[in-house]
Amino acid sequence: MAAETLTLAKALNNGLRKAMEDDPKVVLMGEDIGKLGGVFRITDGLQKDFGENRVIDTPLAESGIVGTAIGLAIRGYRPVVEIQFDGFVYPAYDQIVSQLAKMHYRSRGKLKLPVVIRIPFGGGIGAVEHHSESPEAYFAHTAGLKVVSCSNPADAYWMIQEAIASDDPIVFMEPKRRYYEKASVDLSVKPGSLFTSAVLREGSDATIVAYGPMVKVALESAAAAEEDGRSIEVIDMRSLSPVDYAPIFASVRKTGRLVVVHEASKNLGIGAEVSARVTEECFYSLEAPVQRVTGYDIPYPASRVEEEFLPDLDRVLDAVDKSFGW
Amino acid sequence: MAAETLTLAKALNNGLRKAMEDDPKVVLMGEDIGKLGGVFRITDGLQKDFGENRVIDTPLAESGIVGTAIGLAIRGYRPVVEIQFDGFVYPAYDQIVSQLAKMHYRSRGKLKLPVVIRIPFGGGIGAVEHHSESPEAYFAHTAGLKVVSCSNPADAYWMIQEAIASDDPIVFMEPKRRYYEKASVDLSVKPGSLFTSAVLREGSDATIVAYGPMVKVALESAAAAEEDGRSIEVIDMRSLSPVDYAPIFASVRKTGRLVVVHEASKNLGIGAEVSARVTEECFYSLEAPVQRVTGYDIPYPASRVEEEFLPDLDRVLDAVDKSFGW
Amino acid sequence: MAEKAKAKAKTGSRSKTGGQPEYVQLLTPEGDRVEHPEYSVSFTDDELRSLYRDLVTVRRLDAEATALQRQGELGLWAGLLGQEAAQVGAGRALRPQDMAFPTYREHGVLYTRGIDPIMPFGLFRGVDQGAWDPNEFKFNMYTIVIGAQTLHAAGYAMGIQNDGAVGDDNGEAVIAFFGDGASSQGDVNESMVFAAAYNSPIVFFCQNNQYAISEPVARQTRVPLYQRAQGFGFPGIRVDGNDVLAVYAVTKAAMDNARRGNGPTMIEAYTYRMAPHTTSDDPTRYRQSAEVEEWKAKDPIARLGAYLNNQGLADETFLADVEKQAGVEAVSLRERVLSLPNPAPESMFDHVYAGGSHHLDAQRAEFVAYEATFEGGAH
Amino acid sequence: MAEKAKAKAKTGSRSKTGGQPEYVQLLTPEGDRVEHPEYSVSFTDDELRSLYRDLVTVRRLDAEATALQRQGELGLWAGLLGQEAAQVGAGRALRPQDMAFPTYREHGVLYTRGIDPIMPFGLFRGVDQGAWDPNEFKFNMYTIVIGAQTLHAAGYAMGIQNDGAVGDDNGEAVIAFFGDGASSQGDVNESMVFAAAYNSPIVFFCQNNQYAISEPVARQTRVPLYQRAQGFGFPGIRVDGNDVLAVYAVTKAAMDNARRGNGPTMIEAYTYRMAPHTTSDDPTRYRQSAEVEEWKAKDPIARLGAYLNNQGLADETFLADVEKQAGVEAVSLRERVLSLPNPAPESMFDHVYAGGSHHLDAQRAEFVAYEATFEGGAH
Ligand SMILES: Cc1ncc(C[n+]2csc(CCOP(=O)(O)OP(=O)(O)O)c2C)c(N)n1
Ligand SMILES: Cc1ncc(C[n+]2csc(CCOP(=O)(O)OP(=O)(O)O)c2C)c(N)n1
Ligand SMILES: [Mg+2]
Ligand SMILES: [Mg+2]
Repeated sequence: MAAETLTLAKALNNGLRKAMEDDPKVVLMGEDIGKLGGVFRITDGLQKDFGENRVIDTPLAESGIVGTAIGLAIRGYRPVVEIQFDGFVYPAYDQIVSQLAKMHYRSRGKLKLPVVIRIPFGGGIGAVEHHSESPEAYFAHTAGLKVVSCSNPADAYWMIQEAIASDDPIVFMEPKRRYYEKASVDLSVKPGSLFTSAVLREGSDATIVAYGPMVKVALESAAAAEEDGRSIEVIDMRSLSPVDYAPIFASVRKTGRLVVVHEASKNLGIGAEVSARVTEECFYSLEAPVQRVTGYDIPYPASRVEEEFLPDLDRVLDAVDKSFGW
Repeated sequence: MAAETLTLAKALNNGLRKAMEDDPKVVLMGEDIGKLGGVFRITDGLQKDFGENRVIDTPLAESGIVGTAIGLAIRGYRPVVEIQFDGFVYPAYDQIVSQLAKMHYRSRGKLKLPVVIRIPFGGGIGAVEHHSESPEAYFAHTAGLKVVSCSNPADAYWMIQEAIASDDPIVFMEPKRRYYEKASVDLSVKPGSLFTSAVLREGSDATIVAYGPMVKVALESAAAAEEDGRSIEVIDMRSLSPVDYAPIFASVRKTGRLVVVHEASKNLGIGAEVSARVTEECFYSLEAPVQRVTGYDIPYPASRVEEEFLPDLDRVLDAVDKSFGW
Repeated sequence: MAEKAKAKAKTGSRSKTGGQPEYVQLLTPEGDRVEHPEYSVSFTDDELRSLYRDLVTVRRLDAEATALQRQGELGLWAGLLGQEAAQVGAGRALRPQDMAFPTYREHGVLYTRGIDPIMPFGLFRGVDQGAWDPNEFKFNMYTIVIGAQTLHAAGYAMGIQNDGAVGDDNGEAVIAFFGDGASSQGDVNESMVFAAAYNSPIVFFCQNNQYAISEPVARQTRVPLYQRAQGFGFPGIRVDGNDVLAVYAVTKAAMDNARRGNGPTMIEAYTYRMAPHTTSDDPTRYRQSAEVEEWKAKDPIARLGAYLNNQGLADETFLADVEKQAGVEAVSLRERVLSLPNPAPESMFDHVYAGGSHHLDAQRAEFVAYEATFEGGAH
Repeated sequence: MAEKAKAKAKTGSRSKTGGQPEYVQLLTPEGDRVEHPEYSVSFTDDELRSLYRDLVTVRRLDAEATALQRQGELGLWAGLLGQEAAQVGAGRALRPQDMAFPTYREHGVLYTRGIDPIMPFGLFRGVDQGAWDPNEFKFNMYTIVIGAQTLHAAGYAMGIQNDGAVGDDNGEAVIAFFGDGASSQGDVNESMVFAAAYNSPIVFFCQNNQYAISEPVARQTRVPLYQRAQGFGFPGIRVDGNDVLAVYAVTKAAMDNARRGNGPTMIEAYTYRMAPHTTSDDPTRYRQSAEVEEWKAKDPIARLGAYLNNQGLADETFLADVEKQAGVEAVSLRERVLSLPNPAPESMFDHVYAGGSHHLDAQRAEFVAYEATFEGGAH
C-alpha cells in the first residue's frame, strides 16, 4: 500500500478499522460513535461495516461506559472507549483509576484489562467550557495505567493499533485541535513501539520536549530559533507514562538546556515530573533549570482568551531565551 | 482555656465543634457521621449536640454527597464533607474537579463555594485495598481547589477551622495513621494562616520537606541524622496548593540540599512539583538534585508489604546520604 | 415474568398520541382544549396571549442566536426549537421564590423568569462561562456536564428544608432541568436518591426531546422515563411537552406540592428537538426528515395560535405586534451580543479563588510582564 | 399526588412479616413450608440436607474468620452472620456457566460455587488483594468500592450476548451482588440503565441486610428496594432472604429467565446482618439489641433445621455430622490461613502492567539494591 495523505482523524479511523479487522474481539464503545461516527467522526463508517455489536452506542453515562468496558474485557473483549471530550471523563474516574488501573495488579496478573480510553484533549478550538481540558497528568500519576498521546497522522495510525494490541489499559490522548491537519501516512507500516519518545528534529543548543498538540508548536519554535542561529532539538514524548527518558537525557546531556511544553496547568503537570527527573539524572549537564511553558494554574478560560492561555511560539522562544540567559 | 492533651482525631472533633458553634451555616455531611460519629469518630457526639440537620448522614453516594454540598453552598451553607476513606473519593471526582473547583471562576466571582472535603488519607494502618491511598496530587493539580494537610493535633485544631472559614473549596487531607497520636493543643489559640508552611526544626546542612503523616518520619530522621552530626531543617508544607515556598527556598538557599518525602507515588506526586520549583528558584544554591522519597509507582500494595512501600526513617536517611554523596 | 416490566399507563391521563404512552394534555395539536380529571388551567385572555407572546419571542431569539452562530459571532449555540412550550410552560409555573437549575438549553425558562436573554450569550460567544449569580436571578448557571446540576438542585432543596422555608403555599421549591440522555447519568439517579431520602422540595423536569445528540431515547431506556421516579419512591408523570397549558398545569401542581412539603415529583415533558443538537451537529446523519415533519404537525406555537384564533383572542393586529416586538427584541439582542466586550487577557487570572492565592498572583504578574514585552501589547 | 408513591404489594406474593412489605416466602421462621403461586422448589431429601450443611458450614467458617481476626491473624473480616440463606440460596441457584460478581461479603456464595473458602483470606490477611482469576472460578474478585462491580457485571453480560451465548436453557447469565447501601451509588443505577438498554442476561441481587454500616436502609430509600427495577423497565422482586428455599427458587427463575434471553431482574433479599458490619465496627452505637433479638427469631439456619426435623430428615447423627464436618473444615481453614505466606517485598512490583514497564523495572531494581544494603536483608 502506498502512502496516503490523511488527516489525523482519518488516520485514527483507519487504525481503528485495521485493529477491528485484525481481531474480532475489538469493540468500540461510546456516545454517538455509531451512526454519527462520533462528534469528531473518528469512528465514521465503522458501525455500518462492523455492526452494532462491535461499534456500540452507549447510554449517556461515562462511569457506565468504562465500567461495562471492564466487564467486557473480563469476558475476553478488547474494548476501545471513546470519551466525547476531555472534560467528560471525570464521571468515569473511579472506574478508571480504582478499577481499570488496579485489576491486573489485584489479580496478581491473572486478569488482563486490554481497554483503551480514547480522549480528544486540549484547547485551541474556540469551544465552550469542559471541551478544552488536558487531564493527562491525572492518569499519568495513576499506577496501573499507561498514557500516550499522538501528535501527527502517521503516529496516530500505528499508535492506536498498538494501544489496542496492548494487554494493559491505555489512556490514549488525541490532540483534537490537530484532528484535521494532514500528513502522509504509510498504511502498510508496521507499528512501532508505543512507549518510546521520538527525536523529531536534531539540534545542539537546547532541547524542547512536547507531546500531542504542542509538538507542532515546538517544531515551529525550533524552526524560528534557527533563524536566530540557535539549533534546537525537538522530542515528541508520545508516551507520558511510562516516559521514555533515554533520548531526553541524551539530548539534555548534549544541549544542557531543556524546555518542556504542554497545555495542561503547570502545577503538577507532566512538565513537573520531566523537570524533576531530568534534574535528577542530568544535574551536572544542565546550564539552566528546566523551563516549563504551560497553561496557567487556572481553570481553562473562556475561549476568547484561550490563545493567551495556550503556549505558543512566542512563549516557547521566550523560555528558550530565559534558558540561555540564566 | 488551658492547653489539653488531645489526639489528632479529638483535635479535629473539637475544631469542627468550634466551627459549628461559631457559624450556624456550617453543616457536616457524610456516610456514618451521625450516630456512629464516623468510622474514625472524628464527628463523635456532634449529631447529638447539633441535630440531624447539621450533622447529616447521607445516602451511600459520594458524587451525591459532594454534589448536594455544592447545592447547599449555593444556598448559603458551609458544608464540611467527610469522605470515609481516600479510595472512595473518586466517584465524586467530577463534582469536585469540574463543579466545585470551577464554579467560583465560572461565575466571575459572584458565587462562593465554601465547601471543605475532609479525606482521611495515607497508609500504615494494615488496611485492605482502597483504604490507604494518597490522592492529594490529583487535587493539587486542579486549579480552583486548595489542598491542605495537617500533621499534628495542634495544627489540626485550627486548620480545620480555617478551612471551614475559607470561602474557597478546600480539600483537607487528614493523616489517618496519626489520628490517635497525642499532643498538647491550646484550644484558645487563634487560628493561623492556612496556606503557610512551617519550619518545625532548624538546621543548616540539609532540608527535609514533608506533609501529613510523613512529617513525623521527617522529624525522626532529622533527630537520627543529628547523631551522625548532620543538622537537618524540617519543613511541614501544610498547604499543598498553593504551596508556601518562601520558607522552603530560604531553607534550600541555606542548606543547599533538599529531600521531599510523601507516601503518594513518585511519578507526578507533590515532590515532582517541589523539585521542579525549587530547582527553578534555587538553581545555583543546590549542591545536589532534589531527592524524592516516596511511595513507588505501583498501586498501594497488600498491607503485609506496606512497610516496604512507605517511606521510613531509613529511606529518608538514605536520601540524605545520597544528597551529600552527589 | 416479562410482563411485570410492561409500562403501565399513568392513572388519570387520557390523551394518546401516535401509539405513544399516555400523557397529560390540555390542548391538542389542532388547538382544541381538552379536559383532564386532575389538571386544569384558568388563564385570563391576557395571560393566554402573553403565553403566546413568550413562545414566539423565545423562538425568535433562538433563531437570532443560531444566525449569530452561523455568522461566526458565537462559538456554539444549543437551540430550543420545538421545546418552547416545555420551557415556557415550566418557567411560567415557577414562583419568584423558586430556584431553577438549567442545562445549557433552557433559554426559554430563563426568558420567562424575566431575565435579560443576553445572559447566556457570554458563554456561547466565549467571552465568559456564563458568569451570573445564581442567587440574584434564582436561576443557576448553565451546566454543561450532563446531569451534574441535578445534584446541586437536590442540595439546594435540602437547604430550603434546613431553612424551614417549606410547608405552605409560600414555601420555596426547586426545579432541576435535564434531558432524556441525562437520565442515564449516575448523578441524576443519585439526585433522586437524595431527594427521596430527605423528601426535599424539588421537581425533576426532564425534557425528553427524543435525542441525546444522535442517540434516540430508546438507547437510554425501554420504558417511559417518567416511570423512573417510582423506583425511587416519588411520583412521575408524563406531560405533552408541546402543550404549554398542560406543562404549566403539571409543573405548577408539582412545584406547589413540593413547596408545601410533600416532596419530589418527576415530570417528563414529551417533546422534540426540531433543530440540530447544537450548531455543530448534523442531524441528517441519524434521523429521517419524515420524523421531523411528523413533529412539525405538533408544533407548540401553532397549536396555541390555533386555540387563540378559535377563541377569537388573537387578531391580526395582535399577531403582527407579537412578531414585531419579538423582532425588536431580537435586533436588540443581536446588537448587544455583538458589543459584548472581549475579556482582557489578564482577567483570566481573576476569580480562581475567592480568597486569592499568592501563587497565582505571582503567575499573573509574570504573565503581565511577559505581555508587556510586546510592542503595543498585542502579539 | 402523594399516594402515587405508595408502595404497592408485589402481585403474587402472599406472606407478610412484621408489617414489612410482602415478599416471596416458602419456609416460615417456624420452619413450616408454605406454597407460593409462582415459585416452588422440588428438592430431594439429600438436597435439602446438603443445603442445611452449606448453611451451617458457611456460618462456622465465618465464625472462624472472625476469631482469626480477633486473634490478630486477619486485618479485617466482613462477616455474613444472618445472611447465610440469602447467599447459599443464590449461590446454589447458579449453573456452572454462570458468572458471579460479589462484594466483599459473599463468602457463602463463593463456598457454594465449590471454591476453596480460603480464597478471599489473602485479602483480609493482607498478603494479597484477592488475587484470583475471575474466569477460572466464574467468580469475580471481591470488590470493595461500593457498587463498582455491578457495572463490570453488566459489561460481562453484554459480552455474553455478543458471544451469542444466550437464548436457551444452556445460556449463560450473570449475577451481580450488592447491598442496600450500594443501591444509592450512581454506578449501580447506571448498571441497571445498561442492562435494560441492552436487555442483558443479568440478575441484580441486592442483599438488603437493613444497614450500610450504621445507616439504616431508610437513609437510602423510602420504598422497598426491589421497586427500583421497575423504574428502569425490568422486574424487581422481594424475597425473604432468610428463607433459603425461596431465595433459591426466585434466583433460579431469574437466572433462567436471563439465560433464555428475557433480560434482567432485580432481586431484593430481605435479610439482616446479625454481626457488626466488619470486625472494625461497633454496632451498639447505632442499633438496639432488641432489634437483633427480633431477627434472631427469623434465623435462616434454625428454620431449615426445624423443617428438616419436622419432616424427619435430620436425626441426631446427621446434625452431629454436619457440626463435626463444619468444624473440620474450619480447623483446616484456620491452619491454612495461618500458613499463608507473606509476600516477598519486591513482589509488590509484580503485575502492575501485563506488558511490563522499563520505568518500573528500574524502580524495582533500585528497591532491591536498597534492600540489599541491610545486613541479612531485613531492617
Ligand atoms: C458528562 C457529559 N458527557 C457527555 C457530554 C456531551 N454531550 C453534550 S449534550 C449531550 C447529549 C445530552 O442529551 P440530553 O440529556 O437528552 O439533552 P439534550 O441535549 O437533548 O437537551 C452530550 C452527550 C456532556 N456534556 N457531559
Ligand atoms: C464508594 C465507597 N464508599 C464508601 C465505602 C465504605 N463502605 C464500605 S462497606 C459500606 C456500607 C455498604 O453497605 P451495603 O451496600 O448495604 O452493604 P453491606 O456492607 O451491608 O453488605 C461503606 C460505606 C466503600 N467501600 N466504597
Ligand atoms: Mg435529549
Ligand atoms: Mg447493607
